[in-house]
Amino acid sequence: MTLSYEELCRRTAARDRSLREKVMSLEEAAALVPDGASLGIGGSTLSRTPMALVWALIRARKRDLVCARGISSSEGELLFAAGASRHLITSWFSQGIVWGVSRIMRAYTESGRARFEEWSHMAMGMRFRAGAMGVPFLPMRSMMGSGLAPRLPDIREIECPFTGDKLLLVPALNPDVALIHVQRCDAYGNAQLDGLQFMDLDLAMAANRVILSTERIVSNDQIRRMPDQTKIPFIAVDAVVEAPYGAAPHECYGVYEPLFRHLDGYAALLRKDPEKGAAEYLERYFYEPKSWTEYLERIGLEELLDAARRGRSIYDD
Amino acid sequence: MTLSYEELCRRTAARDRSLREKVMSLEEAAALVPDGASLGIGGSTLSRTPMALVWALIRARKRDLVCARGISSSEGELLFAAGASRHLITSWFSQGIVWGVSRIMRAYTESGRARFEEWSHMAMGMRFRAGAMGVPFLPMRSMMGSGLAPRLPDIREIECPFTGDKLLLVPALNPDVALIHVQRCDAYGNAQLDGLQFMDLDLAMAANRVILSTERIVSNDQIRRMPDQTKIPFIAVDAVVEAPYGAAPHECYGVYEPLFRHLDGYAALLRKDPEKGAAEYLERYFYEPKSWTEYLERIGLEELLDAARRGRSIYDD
Amino acid sequence: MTTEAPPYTASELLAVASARLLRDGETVFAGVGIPLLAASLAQRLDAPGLTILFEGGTIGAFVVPGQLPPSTNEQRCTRRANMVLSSTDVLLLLQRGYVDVGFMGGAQIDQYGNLNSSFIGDPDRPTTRLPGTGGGNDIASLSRMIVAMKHEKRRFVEKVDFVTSPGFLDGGGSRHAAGLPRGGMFRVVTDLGIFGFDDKSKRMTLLALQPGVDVTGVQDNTGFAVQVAPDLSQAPPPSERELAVLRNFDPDRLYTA
Amino acid sequence: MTTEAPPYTASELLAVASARLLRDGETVFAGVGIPLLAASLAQRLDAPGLTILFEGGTIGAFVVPGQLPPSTNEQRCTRRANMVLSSTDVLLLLQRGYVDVGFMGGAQIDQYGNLNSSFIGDPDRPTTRLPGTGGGNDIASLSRMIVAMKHEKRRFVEKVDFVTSPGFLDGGGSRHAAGLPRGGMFRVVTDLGIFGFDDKSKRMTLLALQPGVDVTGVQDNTGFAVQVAPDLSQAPPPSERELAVLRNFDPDRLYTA
Repeated sequence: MTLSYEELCRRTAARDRSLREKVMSLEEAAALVPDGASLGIGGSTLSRTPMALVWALIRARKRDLVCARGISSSEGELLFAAGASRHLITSWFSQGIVWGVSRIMRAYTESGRARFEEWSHMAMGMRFRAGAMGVPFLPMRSMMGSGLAPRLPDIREIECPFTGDKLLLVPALNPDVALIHVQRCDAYGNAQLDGLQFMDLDLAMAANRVILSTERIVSNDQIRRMPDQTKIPFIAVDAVVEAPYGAAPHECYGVYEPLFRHLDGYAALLRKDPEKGAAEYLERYFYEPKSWTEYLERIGLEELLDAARRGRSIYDD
Repeated sequence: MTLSYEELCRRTAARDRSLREKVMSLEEAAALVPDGASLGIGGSTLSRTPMALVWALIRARKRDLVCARGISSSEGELLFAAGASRHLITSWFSQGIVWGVSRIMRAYTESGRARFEEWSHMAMGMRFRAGAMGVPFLPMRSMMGSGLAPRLPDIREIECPFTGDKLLLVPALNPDVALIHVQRCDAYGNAQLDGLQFMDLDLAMAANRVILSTERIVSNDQIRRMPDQTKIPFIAVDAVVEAPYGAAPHECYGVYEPLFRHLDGYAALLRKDPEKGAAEYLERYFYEPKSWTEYLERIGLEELLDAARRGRSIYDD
Repeated sequence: MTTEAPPYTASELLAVASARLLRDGETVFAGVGIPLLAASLAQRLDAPGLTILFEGGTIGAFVVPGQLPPSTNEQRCTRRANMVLSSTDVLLLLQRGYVDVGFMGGAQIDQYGNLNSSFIGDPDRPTTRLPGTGGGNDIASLSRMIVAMKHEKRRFVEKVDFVTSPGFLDGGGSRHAAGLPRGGMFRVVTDLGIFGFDDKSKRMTLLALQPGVDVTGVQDNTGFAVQVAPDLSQAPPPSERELAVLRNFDPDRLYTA
Repeated sequence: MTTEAPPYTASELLAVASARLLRDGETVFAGVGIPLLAASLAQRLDAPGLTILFEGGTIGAFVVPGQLPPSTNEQRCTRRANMVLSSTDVLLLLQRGYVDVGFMGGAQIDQYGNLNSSFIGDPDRPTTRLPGTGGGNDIASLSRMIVAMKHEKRRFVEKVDFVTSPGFLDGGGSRHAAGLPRGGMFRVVTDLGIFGFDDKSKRMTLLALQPGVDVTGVQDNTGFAVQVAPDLSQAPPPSERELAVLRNFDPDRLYTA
């Protein structure tokens, strides 16, 4: 994913960064992602995962996506199981600690069918930040001495020219496309995020193309009443998709918490037989539904309402 | 200002970072700053300048302060004129473009009585950011080829080990003390800033001690209702001073705009005879007043009210 | 080693024993599971001013009893916290020197406190691929560490299959020489004992025995020769008060099954 | 050179002539003074979709007529903007390649478009210490530049006393060789003419004359031999509409005295 500086800037200059409407459907957004593209996936673990966009990519039968995310959960399992990706770059990968070690992750990595490229969480952050800053690397002080660094491509240990300290230089990560789910943005892509931001702001500026999914689209006037709440600028955004519950069954800060019962059911299904279970889940929730709304209907309104009640409670006294 | 990593961490570990009240007077806060200390000054040009803290330092007759700020205005002129500082590290230094080239800056620098160490604005930002990140340097792509880099201490041009690009490495700036003015914070130092942030968040994390002045102190409960609005964490703050109009005659975003008439008067006074004019201004506004409130009385209530009306208007429809 | 079943689970013992190691006013970077639970417990007991950081991006957290998060990346970690910031920036606090104690669990540990959460067996052909480091490597590289884990022979090995999070590496000065001048293992808390590390050799050393456990019991469950401190002590069992507060935090036994 | 006084000031001519160079949909990083004014003017005329960035930390600004900021660091720059961010991060947009045009004034410029805003005379013993670069060096190093300045012989010199903001340095490929592969001078707009730069030599070249000015008038006020483009053209004077909108922006002549 390392581009020359000239090529990185050429790609950015070639994008239409003007103040223009860019609202489209999940299917149209998925069409912007070619097979083999490198993807940066926003959110972390069970939070603000751009699930509706991942759902659309899997339904579009994408192949060979190289995916990068700070911490990866069930979206990563499904990208492997659906055959959409065979290479995930992340710091931690399983559905979540409470459900144990991912059997899908194990099945694909232990058999060599897919690759789990492991960097420390801070290293993932430094790589996105370097990409956002337009520099080829950033220095950091962890991962040295461990078994991680020697297994990684494109990493350098140096002696600091100022202090003589040993430092690790990690390379910029500039994904072809970033997928980010937000609470609200306008039709131009000005996004205002609440609560946990994870690495999404750096990811958005690092990527060569940004696709936003949003719980709701608001007016540009509303955005401009609080410009200091805008966290991703329209100049960096190429597509906006309105997808309510767009992170379900994961959470969206202040809007809904994780849909725990659904996640427990998913885990139980995969525990029996990871590959058959994942195939069954994909069929039922990803391939059969005619629309995102039907996907949500299959999850069930009761779950959605309960998750929303818990989600909004973060603001209760 | 470059410390070894071990020394930087030793100083941080030695600070009491616990959740404790740290409210004090301007005079008590000034006493935390020793002669010869390196200072990071928050805000930029005429915005959120920690004027009340600068006022307290000058009244306490501090000497040999080495001051760093992204862009410097009249606070820098007064630090020179009062003999509190003979070394300013910044990217631009004059009262403001509309008042022309600073005659005080010229008088002190051209006579060699004080030093104006010039870095690009982005380089100042990279230096504070490196300091905040706990790394000895950050790479950047400007200042090369110009006359600036050769005149600067501690700067390295390298060939990127990843790409072969020419890059400039700028050293971390970890000031002994940061002075930052905010709209509101709690008694522990959790600060919530509105509008323009400039380099204050990196400066706060880079410094070895942080002194906040604030328009008003709010409860910790209020801060914790919107934790994603907290921009400076209490663990980084060593002192909190409540100082209404604490940036006057400069602006505080959303609270008051610059006090233009006062600034015009100040400029006119210095235009006649920079040194005599500055001495006269310091006597009248810095040394004679018994309190910060008397300083504000001398500026005049009409100016204060007008500036507040204009300041709050940023939120009007 | 006694056989009578104690009135608490092994996880509860880990949580209580490690909570006692946290001091009021300290800043602790806590992982999910026992560490999150133990830090929250300490906050409600003798360390009300304990500053808890979470990897998802939280400073000064106060987890609500009965509302434990599934990881340290969900909104439950932030309710009524002092500050929410990016994951990258909260991890950078470790590097900047703001964190007193790093606190996490582990799958496999060796005599020098190196932790493995990546591969069981040959990393190129692992018998088990584990979930990986997360922020573990960053925390272990940049802070003084407390590790809480169940004590089993297969988990306490002479040399880990893979160093995911560095302890003292090969012991002696090897950690410092690797570019890690700060931090290192401080305590390992298990259901059998509490361990420190020898100042010189950096080998794991048994400091205290958990209730009803003797040195033989520890050695039998450890894959390397257990060093015993001359002043070996006996850890007091969890008190009623400690267990009551703990169970109030995790009524569904999410972390303390 | 004509002597009759035109119905506009030199500053107004600069603002109007440079505003015409900005295209709808472009992203422009504008300095305070004429650049801020000209960019705002273009936004109200033929480039409503012009994205204006300010150094203080503003993306997609819309300055309110009659409420010009004293610098690009005050709240007036942000009213109803699309985004407010840190100064460091807005400057990094230049480095990341997001900015089409950099737009600033200058105190002294040379035949290769190098700008000096630091020292008049010997930098170690300057006759005049100027305010310095601000973000000027960053903007000039990382974007395609438009410079608007008054045309005086002492300001248009063969070689600047000091290179604060790089143009093409010594011409030819010297800018690229110095580590600046991108950007460079595009246009210099003065009250006498509009200049471009020769593709090969990178020398300043007169492309168009301002109303009532001839080549001799330009040469008489320039400290180096003026290269004239073969297709030298005549810049149209400011229109009534342009001046009306401009004066509405700056009724107090803050920037256009």
